Amino acid sequence: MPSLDTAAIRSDFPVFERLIGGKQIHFLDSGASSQKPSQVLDAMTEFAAHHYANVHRGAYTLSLEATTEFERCRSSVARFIGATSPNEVVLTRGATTALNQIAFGWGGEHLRAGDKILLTTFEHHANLIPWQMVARRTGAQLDFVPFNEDYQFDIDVFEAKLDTDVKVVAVTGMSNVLGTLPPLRQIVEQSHSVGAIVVVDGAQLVPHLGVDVTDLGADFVAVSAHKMLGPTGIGFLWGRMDRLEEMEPFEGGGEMIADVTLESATWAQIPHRFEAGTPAIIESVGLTAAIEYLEALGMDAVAAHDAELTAYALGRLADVPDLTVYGPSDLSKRGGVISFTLGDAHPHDLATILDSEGVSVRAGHHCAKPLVRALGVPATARASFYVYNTTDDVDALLDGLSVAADIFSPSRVV
Amino acid sequence: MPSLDTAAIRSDFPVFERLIGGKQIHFLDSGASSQKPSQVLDAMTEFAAHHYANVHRGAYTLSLEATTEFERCRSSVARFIGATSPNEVVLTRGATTALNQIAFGWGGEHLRAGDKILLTTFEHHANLIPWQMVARRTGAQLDFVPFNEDYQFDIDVFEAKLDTDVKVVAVTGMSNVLGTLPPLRQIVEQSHSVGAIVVVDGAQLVPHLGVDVTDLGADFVAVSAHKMLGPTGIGFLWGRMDRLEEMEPFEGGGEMIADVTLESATWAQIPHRFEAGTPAIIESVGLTAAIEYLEALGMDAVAAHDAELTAYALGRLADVPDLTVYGPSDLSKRGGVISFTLGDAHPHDLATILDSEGVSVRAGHHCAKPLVRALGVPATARASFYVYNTTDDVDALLDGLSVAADIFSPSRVV
Amino acid sequence: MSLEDLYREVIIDHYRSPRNREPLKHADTRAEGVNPLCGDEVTVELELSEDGSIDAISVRGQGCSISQSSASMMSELVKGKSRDEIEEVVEKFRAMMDLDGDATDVIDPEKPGSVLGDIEALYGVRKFPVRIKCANLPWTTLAEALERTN
Amino acid sequence: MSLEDLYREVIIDHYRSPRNREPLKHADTRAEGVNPLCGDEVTVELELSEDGSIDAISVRGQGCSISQSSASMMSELVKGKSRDEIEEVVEKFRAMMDLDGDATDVIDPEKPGSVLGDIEALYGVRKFPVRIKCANLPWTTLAEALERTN
Ligand SMILES: Cc1ncc(COP(=O)(O)O)c(C=O)c1O
Ligand SMILES: Cc1ncc(COP(=O)(O)O)c(C=O)c1O
Repeated sequence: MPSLDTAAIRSDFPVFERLIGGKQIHFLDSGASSQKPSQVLDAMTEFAAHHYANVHRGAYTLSLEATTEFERCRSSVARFIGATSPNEVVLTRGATTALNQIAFGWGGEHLRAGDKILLTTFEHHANLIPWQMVARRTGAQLDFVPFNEDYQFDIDVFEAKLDTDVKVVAVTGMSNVLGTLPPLRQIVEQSHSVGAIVVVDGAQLVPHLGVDVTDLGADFVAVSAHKMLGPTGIGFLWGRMDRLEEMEPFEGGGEMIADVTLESATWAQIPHRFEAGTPAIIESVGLTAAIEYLEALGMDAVAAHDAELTAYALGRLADVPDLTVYGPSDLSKRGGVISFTLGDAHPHDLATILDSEGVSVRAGHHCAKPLVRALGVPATARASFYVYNTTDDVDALLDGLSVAADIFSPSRVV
Repeated sequence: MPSLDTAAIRSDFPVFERLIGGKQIHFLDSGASSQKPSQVLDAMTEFAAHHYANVHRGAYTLSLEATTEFERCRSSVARFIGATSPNEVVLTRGATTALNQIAFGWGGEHLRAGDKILLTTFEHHANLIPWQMVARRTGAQLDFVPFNEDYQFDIDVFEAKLDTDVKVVAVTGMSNVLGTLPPLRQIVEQSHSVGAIVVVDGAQLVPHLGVDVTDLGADFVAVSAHKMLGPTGIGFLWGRMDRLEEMEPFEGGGEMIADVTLESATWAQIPHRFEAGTPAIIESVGLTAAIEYLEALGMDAVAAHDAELTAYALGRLADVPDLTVYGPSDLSKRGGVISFTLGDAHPHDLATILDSEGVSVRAGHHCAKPLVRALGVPATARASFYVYNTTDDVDALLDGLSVAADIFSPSRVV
Repeated sequence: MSLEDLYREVIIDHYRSPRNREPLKHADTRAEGVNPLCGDEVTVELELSEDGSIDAISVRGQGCSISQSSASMMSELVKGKSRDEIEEVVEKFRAMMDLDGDATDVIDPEKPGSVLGDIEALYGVRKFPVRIKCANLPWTTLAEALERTN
Repeated sequence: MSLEDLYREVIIDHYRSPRNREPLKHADTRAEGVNPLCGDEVTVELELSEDGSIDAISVRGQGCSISQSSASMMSELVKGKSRDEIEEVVEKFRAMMDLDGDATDVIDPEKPGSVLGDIEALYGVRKFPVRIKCANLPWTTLAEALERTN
């Protein structure tokens, strides 16, 4: 029995009403960003049309309504990720900003020359470049855990590299290229045992498998709304309260202060001190609606649906000649992201050919250049799944790949 | 003849259909954030419903459509502010983030111990606290130009303080508390003559009076969309190309790199190097629509309308006993923001009483604590105008103030 | 007289002529409270007897009529009271301002002032939820001052 | 044969068997081009005669069939040409790829290949605007290499 009623779900997503070049849209790029259900769009429009004002400090009705909605988003996030308090949730521009806030605001304050920051070789640039910048500023050293021969997090190397010099372990919850799911629980436990904090890049993990941050026990988690049916322009950072207390604000401005003189300022309480300026108010309403949509489906069902499609797709892709998949063969160690190449066809060509068949996949380095270089290819094509995808979409992908295989078949060489 | 057809304009703003407590909404808090016309909301919804995908790097149709719309926002901003090229426009989360990017990305790189940063005493915290943070980091000194007896930028003090130690002059284009319009042209000219760059906080200026950045000749300008009929979650930073070249990225992440290895990265071309991560894509469509709406009205007419209402309001407020207005009496030196206090009634009480009469004003320190302290009051109430306001709104404010005056009249003391 | 009228007169009176404002020379405990959202401030100082009852109280601060009248009325209400009595009053005030509850369990709208005295005027603040924090500020500050003696 | 079919065969051929790939021993100028959005790379090296005509050309790189076939076809097209002739070809190619213009001013869809030869196969790329930058990359790199000799 399928985990999700995809027909009902698809009817919530207006994009699927559309035909492009006479063809249905087979959207297989949710790893880059998901489509939006009308529940999310309607909630934002209704709010912006009739209840909008700037939040906080306003003593009038609209402002109170807006503040209530904004804080409801914080509570919804807290509930969705199992935080012990909404105060542990900082609303940010997205996962990238959240990771920069953590790297600069915590790492920039607490790292010293000689300290080590342990990452993986398959991090998204968002969980790599901020640490490179902070390492340069503080004199800390970067080190990396690679993937093993099955594209899994290499736990042996991790254990070998983990020592008391390691102050930060920053790791993706799910690779946006390989689909790899590192063993977070074990990573958290072992990292804490040497006194290192654990930063989880939850940009892929949380939309697809959910998280219980309290149960997981990590120190920080970063997430974007736009990959989980929500709007662009908003995301969140969860931090355990004691870690948030150790973090300095990354941006200065309005709403983040307790007192200000011309020369200096003191910070507001957590989480407000990390939210300088007018926040993404309208977007917060969309994020709440997205969370409610996912909660109604149930994150277990969402994860199971991803897993079913992934298994089906990997099964069919295994039969395509010259096709290489980059990612764990152990299905329990991977999420619904499939990177592949087809013979000597360049992934950009694949994406273009697939697009003319109505299939949307991404091609390139997926903001993980060191990883793609380590794979020994200039780029990969990537198909990724979400709640509105069906085996039809996978079949369309396979049909598109056979068109591509035909165009790039050796027999066509003049 | 009135500058704007406010009846037609008001019909574009769904919020005015609403009654609160049986009363019409007299929204006088556009200085904090403006209401949104249905043109902006509809454009965002239509885009998000049928044309959405992540931008850049996508080789398929939806992604191309989204990228085209996103870059059209950049071009629209460039046209709206008279930039010489869309490449001078960095799309940010808002004015606060833009100012932090400038302070840390330019100031953090180029300021040294002994250098001076010259601000005014009436900056919004967004143009004060980032400079305090950067001063602490670099050893540069802050100095301040006060307002004079008519609440105008004190040009004499400015000239006295401006010397070759001053490397940055960061000044609001229009005070969000006093309405004061500093003489930007003169400030730019004199600052440049000592080799200082000029950063303009355009958060109030640009929505209400517009700007021609090329003509003005400043180095950086920061603006939020939500104060100019646009959505939350987006704003922009304009920089002259040679200054942008001197600026370091403030955040690391995807889309802002040219090449990345595990150890280091090189930056993408300007403006992309300043736009780490997934940007505010849906919001960019709303910002374009907001700009088109304002352009259709004409910024001269918008400014004239603000000025008419301000003159009318100041005229009527002058007759209210015990009412004090904080801001220039010279109407050519001020914009459409009126801060006031009424006798010993606390501004928060005023805001609450006015709200129950349907009038929305803000009360507090307006994120300008040093200024409000300098005014010698704990807070002010503030009414601010925009394209949808009419003299009716001002009349309702005056009616509300007479209710407040009655409640706080000495005769009511038991 | 409606509660709303009561609200207005009593509140303005306590706002203009706050009671118990004189600093205490020999305070046993003190606390400062700030409402970060609006900037209102309240300082509470207490002189306590052996058994913990409040012999003398000083409340000072700045802010809106709600926070400042609440401080003044609170000071009148708790002065001379025993620890148990204070706890009871604090609990009743909390219940009166709790939007999730029904204040009429605590106070009697037909007989305003019969349970908590003047401070029932703040009942009207329930209609302005954004201001409830103002009304509560002196009370949370009092609680903090008392906690410090434990 | 439709232009789209032409696109496919010629492009795959040049992608698989790129012409003029050997590095030049005595290049007078060179330039490297990168498309930051997709990562495609092209290197152009030139040997020029006194009068500025291209005696020898090497194009190498990595990327999609569009950028790499464009490089290969470009190298065939400009080799041996004078500065003026190159300018003319560059201008025609630019016009062919310009979505704001009408490419049929430049090339004749009835007689594919009659104006610019094989490279007219890239006409089909107009249907995929996001890929036009790929087709243009070798050309902008060539322009940069030539500019460096001025
Ligand atoms: C694993 C991972 N981390 C971080 C990010 C960055 O997220 P955003 O671009 O929304 O800030 C992404 C999305 O591209 C991602 O897939
Ligand atoms: C003068 C001024 N500068 C900066 C800001 C900050 O803008 P935002 O909160 O949209 O980032 C504001 C708005 O509150 C303002 O009025």
